[in-house]
Amino acid sequence: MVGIDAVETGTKILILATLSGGYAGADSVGQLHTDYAPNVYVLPVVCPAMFSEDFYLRTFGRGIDAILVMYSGTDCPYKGGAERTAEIVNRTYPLLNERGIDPRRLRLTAICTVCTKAFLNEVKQMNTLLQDIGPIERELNAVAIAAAAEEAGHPAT
Amino acid sequence: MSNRQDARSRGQFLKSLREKHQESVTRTQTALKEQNALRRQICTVMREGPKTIPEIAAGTGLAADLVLWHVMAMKKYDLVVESGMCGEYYQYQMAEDRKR
Amino acid sequence: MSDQMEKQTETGNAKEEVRIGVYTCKCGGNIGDVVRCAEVAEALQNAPNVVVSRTDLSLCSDAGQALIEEDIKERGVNRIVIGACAPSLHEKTFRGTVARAGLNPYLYYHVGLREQDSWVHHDQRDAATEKAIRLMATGVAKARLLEPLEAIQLRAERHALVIGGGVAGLRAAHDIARRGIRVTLIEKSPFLGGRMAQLESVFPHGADARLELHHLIEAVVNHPLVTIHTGAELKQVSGYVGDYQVAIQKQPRGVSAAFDRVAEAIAACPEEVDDPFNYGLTKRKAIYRPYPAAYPSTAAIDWEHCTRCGACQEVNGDGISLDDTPETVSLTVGAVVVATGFRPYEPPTSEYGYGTFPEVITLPQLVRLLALEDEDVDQLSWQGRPVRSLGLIHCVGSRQIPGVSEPQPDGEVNNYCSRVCCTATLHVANELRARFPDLHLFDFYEDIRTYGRGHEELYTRASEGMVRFIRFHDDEPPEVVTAPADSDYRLLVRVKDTLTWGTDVEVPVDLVVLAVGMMPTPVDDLIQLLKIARGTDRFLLEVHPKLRPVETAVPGVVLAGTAQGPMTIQESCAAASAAAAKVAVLLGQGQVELEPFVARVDPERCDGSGQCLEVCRYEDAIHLESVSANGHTVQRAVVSPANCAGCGGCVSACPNGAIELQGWTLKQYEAMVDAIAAEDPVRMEVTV
Amino acid sequence: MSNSNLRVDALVVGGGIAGMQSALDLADQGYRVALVEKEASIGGTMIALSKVFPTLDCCSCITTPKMSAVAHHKNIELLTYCELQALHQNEDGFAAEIMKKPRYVDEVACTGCRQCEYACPIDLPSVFDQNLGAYRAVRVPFSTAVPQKAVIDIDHCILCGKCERVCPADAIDFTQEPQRFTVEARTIVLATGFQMTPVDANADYHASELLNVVNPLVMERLLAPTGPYGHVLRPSDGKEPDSIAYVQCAGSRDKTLGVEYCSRICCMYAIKQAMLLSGALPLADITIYYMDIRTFGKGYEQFYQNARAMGIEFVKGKVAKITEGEDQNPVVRVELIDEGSRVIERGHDLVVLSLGVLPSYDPQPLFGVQTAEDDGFVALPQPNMAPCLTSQPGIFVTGTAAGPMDIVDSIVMAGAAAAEAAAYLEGYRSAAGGNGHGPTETRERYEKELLHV
Repeated sequence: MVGIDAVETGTKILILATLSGGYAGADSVGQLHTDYAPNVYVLPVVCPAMFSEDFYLRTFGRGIDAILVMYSGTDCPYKGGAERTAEIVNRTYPLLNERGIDPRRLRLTAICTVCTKAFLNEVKQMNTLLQDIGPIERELNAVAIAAAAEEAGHPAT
Repeated sequence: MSNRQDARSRGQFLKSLREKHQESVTRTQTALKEQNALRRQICTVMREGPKTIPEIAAGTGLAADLVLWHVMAMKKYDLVVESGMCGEYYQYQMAEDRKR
Repeated sequence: MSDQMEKQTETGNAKEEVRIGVYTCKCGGNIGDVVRCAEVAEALQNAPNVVVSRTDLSLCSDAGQALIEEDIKERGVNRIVIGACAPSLHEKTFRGTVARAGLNPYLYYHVGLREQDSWVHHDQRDAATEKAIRLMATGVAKARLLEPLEAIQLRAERHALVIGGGVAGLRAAHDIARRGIRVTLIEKSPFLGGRMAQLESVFPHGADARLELHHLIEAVVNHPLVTIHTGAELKQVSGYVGDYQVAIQKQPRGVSAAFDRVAEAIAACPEEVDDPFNYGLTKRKAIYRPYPAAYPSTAAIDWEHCTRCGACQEVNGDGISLDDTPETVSLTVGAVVVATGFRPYEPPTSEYGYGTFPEVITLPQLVRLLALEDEDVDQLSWQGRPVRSLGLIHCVGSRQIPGVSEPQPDGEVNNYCSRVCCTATLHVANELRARFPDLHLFDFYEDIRTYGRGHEELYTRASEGMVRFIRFHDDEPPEVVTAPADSDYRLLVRVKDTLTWGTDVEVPVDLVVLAVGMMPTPVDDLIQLLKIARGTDRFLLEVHPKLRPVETAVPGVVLAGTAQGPMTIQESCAAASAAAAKVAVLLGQGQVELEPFVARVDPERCDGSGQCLEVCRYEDAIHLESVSANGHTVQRAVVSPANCAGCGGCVSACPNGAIELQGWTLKQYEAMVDAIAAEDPVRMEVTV
Repeated sequence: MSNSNLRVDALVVGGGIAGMQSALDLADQGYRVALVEKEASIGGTMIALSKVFPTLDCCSCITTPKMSAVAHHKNIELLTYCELQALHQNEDGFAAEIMKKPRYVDEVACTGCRQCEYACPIDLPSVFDQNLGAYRAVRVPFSTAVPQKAVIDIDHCILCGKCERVCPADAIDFTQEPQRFTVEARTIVLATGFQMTPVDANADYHASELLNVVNPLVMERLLAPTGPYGHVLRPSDGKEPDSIAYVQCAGSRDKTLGVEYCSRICCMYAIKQAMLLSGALPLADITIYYMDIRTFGKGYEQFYQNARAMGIEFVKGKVAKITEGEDQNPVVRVELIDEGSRVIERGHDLVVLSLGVLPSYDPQPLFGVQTAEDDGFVALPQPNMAPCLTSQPGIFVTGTAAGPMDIVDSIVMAGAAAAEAAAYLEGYRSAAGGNGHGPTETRERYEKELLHV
């Protein structure tokens, strides 16, 4: 099972999940009593458009191995929220590359309130990837990246 | 009113109340005596060590369902504790024995 | 009794000290059977600022809540972290608890330990316990940074919009209006009544369907607080609970109320189309009235099929207009009731021979057929041929099996029970028996689900009335095939009858009737407009079947009737009245409360660059104001809380970090991420 | 108690889930509500359940917040341990004569600490725990009771005074007498609930003699986290059962029992218990003997299919008889419907009879509300279009008083009853404003509505 392997590698996946989408979707998975790997931490967000590029950089810098942004996609209840989230995440990828972080560690995906299969699939895929590429420590010196993020200021271009 | 007077009038009141409810009080007192007798038997067997319900029933000669009820009653009010399992049965022992 | 651990806290310090109470709920075993809650409570006890950390069997119970209240009052706890079921279920409950104890209700954070931990890591108690500690630590990290907030009070428009003019919509409209709240009811078709108008009698007692419906329609249309728009659809929605601005598009009716030569106009119309009222059994014209007593009584033009040839106008040109354009009605409403109803399942071609053999029809079609048939006739006929033997097949389009049944366009099958079809089928079977004594009736079923009051009697009556019941297994459904050439009958129903040792049975029939299930009326537009959600069964989704059974996750949008799932007429009416009660709760007092989770600008850090305005898509939510600072006039962003949707898009746009989303600040997120990332989430260094 | 005379808008009779929800839905609209409950705590049958279908939420998590909300609502006057003794109709609505039974405990002073309960020497079979466990002659009714106050069972008290001596709040008060007062209300919601078919209704099942043939509420308590044994054990000897069977329609769809109707909830509670059992006892075999599986509600069919996939055995068969085999194991004699009524006998460790739903209260004498001749539940003059109306204008019915229904349907119907009662009250309110109809006219309008909506 992916679950047990993931715990062994000691990796952590942060899920930023919208209250109207991914967070409710994660609750639906719970209501179905379907097990998944316990290295997953879901934080509720109103809309991930509030996070800028350097938030993601800093989060990786803190030692989080992967971030899944589970937004509401076309079901986003906020005008322009989904588009803006996608723009910011897309702008973050080259910044990750620059810093030697595998950009696959950051993933944006639309999860609806009952997208239980999709949720489980995302978790599983990310854990498979992490087994492949290992913890983020291998890729960066956490202090350096935090400093770089500060230096780069905002918005990074 | 002093505490003593208070206590005395309360005592008198309880007495009159006891007279009023004489029938149910007597009935319950009799039941309590029976209950205490049963509990003595059950506890005597349980003091030997952790026991399952059928073991206590065999030791006391009481019906297993009756033993179960009394053991669960004592368990609810912390007089008896569960201590492991033996086959398909849980074992129970006196809480004070457990502490020792 | 709760396990309790308390620790000594330093005294002194005049400035408000953050004193956090941490509560890990066992949820009656739902959490406690997997997560070792006492261990979690003990671990959190050691976190900075935590004054008390407890675990309880059921924190949401009165005693559990009293525990929290007491800690606030007696121990000076001023931040609360609760780990329990999903916040969607009990966040409001505990906010009430906190407020009752005299603490600002927003100084509380809820961690979902059940749906996101114990229920998804059953077999990994150690990992689940460790995860619970970490999740609770994120709560504590956030709690340290919580600030008191005030809910936003807004005037609520005492006016509700009801979408759908079927029995549920009408019932909801009636109850809201009787409660003294204005109602606008919109119906997509030109006539009220919905699916109920297509019924003749209502099971189980056989009440006259249209008579009962018309009493309700009369009560609704005559109520002074109700406005009705037929041919109307919702096109635009903006705003929030208490103050939704809606735009309704009304199709022209084409026929004026004064027009009194309807019959002639209908006769003159050359366009014949399948009559949806009779499920295609008959034809009607492009100018029509579905049935004589339809409301409104004025005929309407079916624009989809009208060629604008003008033949109807030649009867009397004054009453008919073929070139009116749609009209838009704009209004402000405080709440929306979605009562968009169901449509019968349409079997794909060849399911049980449907669409292949003309002798296979659906139950709704049979109901119309019986209505059209002369009452005195004692022999049922279909397409001019006598029906001597009739087979009824249950669960068509219901209780489908993935991988076996043909999926809907979304790839899912209808794995639900449609609830009404068993009783509806037996109700019709009994009517067939009464009207056509010689008709042979065969009923092919998996389970007979006559669950309601008076329903089982219909089953008993059908059994006693010589309806032959033949039970099949879901993995071996009946087959409908052409009868051999030498047979007197058109079709055969082939099935293994499990009631007789699985004997292969071939039943010759003249007509097969498919008891089709319910599917929701397609309302994709509405789902988009209102931002409401669908369940996996495609019906509209309630927040929780017991806690908030008629409410959607969108404040002020409630559900009524079969838009939410299969229901009988009785159940639709009850659900509609319950929806009306929720509307009355929201709007009855003329005021609603909004969550204070809106953007806030720190004027010290704002440099007036206006980048927040560029990303904000909400009208008047944020604007620049001129203020004087140090003798200069400068621009500063200002948020209008009532118009701010609270999405936080401006937060990431601000180059100075001058905007925060109240209740969900970036600092709080960073503290939470720290707790997740830290080696020891409890004793990690606190940077405030 | 200060409410010697209480004036409210609505009187809700019954503090189970339906009554609580109706009270909340009215109180949230701003109406004053009195909720009268005969037991010492609200919560009804629901609060004794383990988990609830189809979400498998812990039952207490759904019920206790509602109990708490009722107790704390500023518009609700909660009257527990009260019996309605007479009802009068007048120009202005109804006047209900209420008797509050003595708790022998000062409700204001009692903190629910249960020290009295621990001190009391009398152990009695706990009705809340279906007599499986014990409680004391003085007790807080159950762990999540609302109000969380002790009550003395005077019929089983020996007046030893131990409770009085240990009570830190000085709350024990043997001087209490029944109190009588009147509640005036303009409208009434009846939410008097149901009772289960007696476990021995079908004599062939021998449930009164066989200790291991139990009613489903026994299993609810065995499965509940606060249950009497702390585990699922059978009542004859505390054995962890290895084989458990359910007999469906044990109290319904049976002319000989006088219950011809389907009780609507039994299929789902049996499947739910079966699923919970397979979680609690992973090695146990669980069999459900049934005639038709009626999982008709939202999400219910999927629930049933999940149970099948989990390995719970569904046997289409009619249980004709239950006898006792070796080791007090019940033996069921089953006619297998799928096999041409072949008869088999199978032994199980424990058998649960899926009993049906019966009316528990006849509102005719006090309320003048008619009941149906065939099933005894409250008669519904407008069953399709206005299912909460009764034969009495101004009196509405909700929940299982109106027929068997599950919790989801009861809660929805409770909202509907609140809507009806609110509309009725508005008739008065607009009368006060001068442009509506008066009380008499309101009632007349409803009389008309009993015929036409």
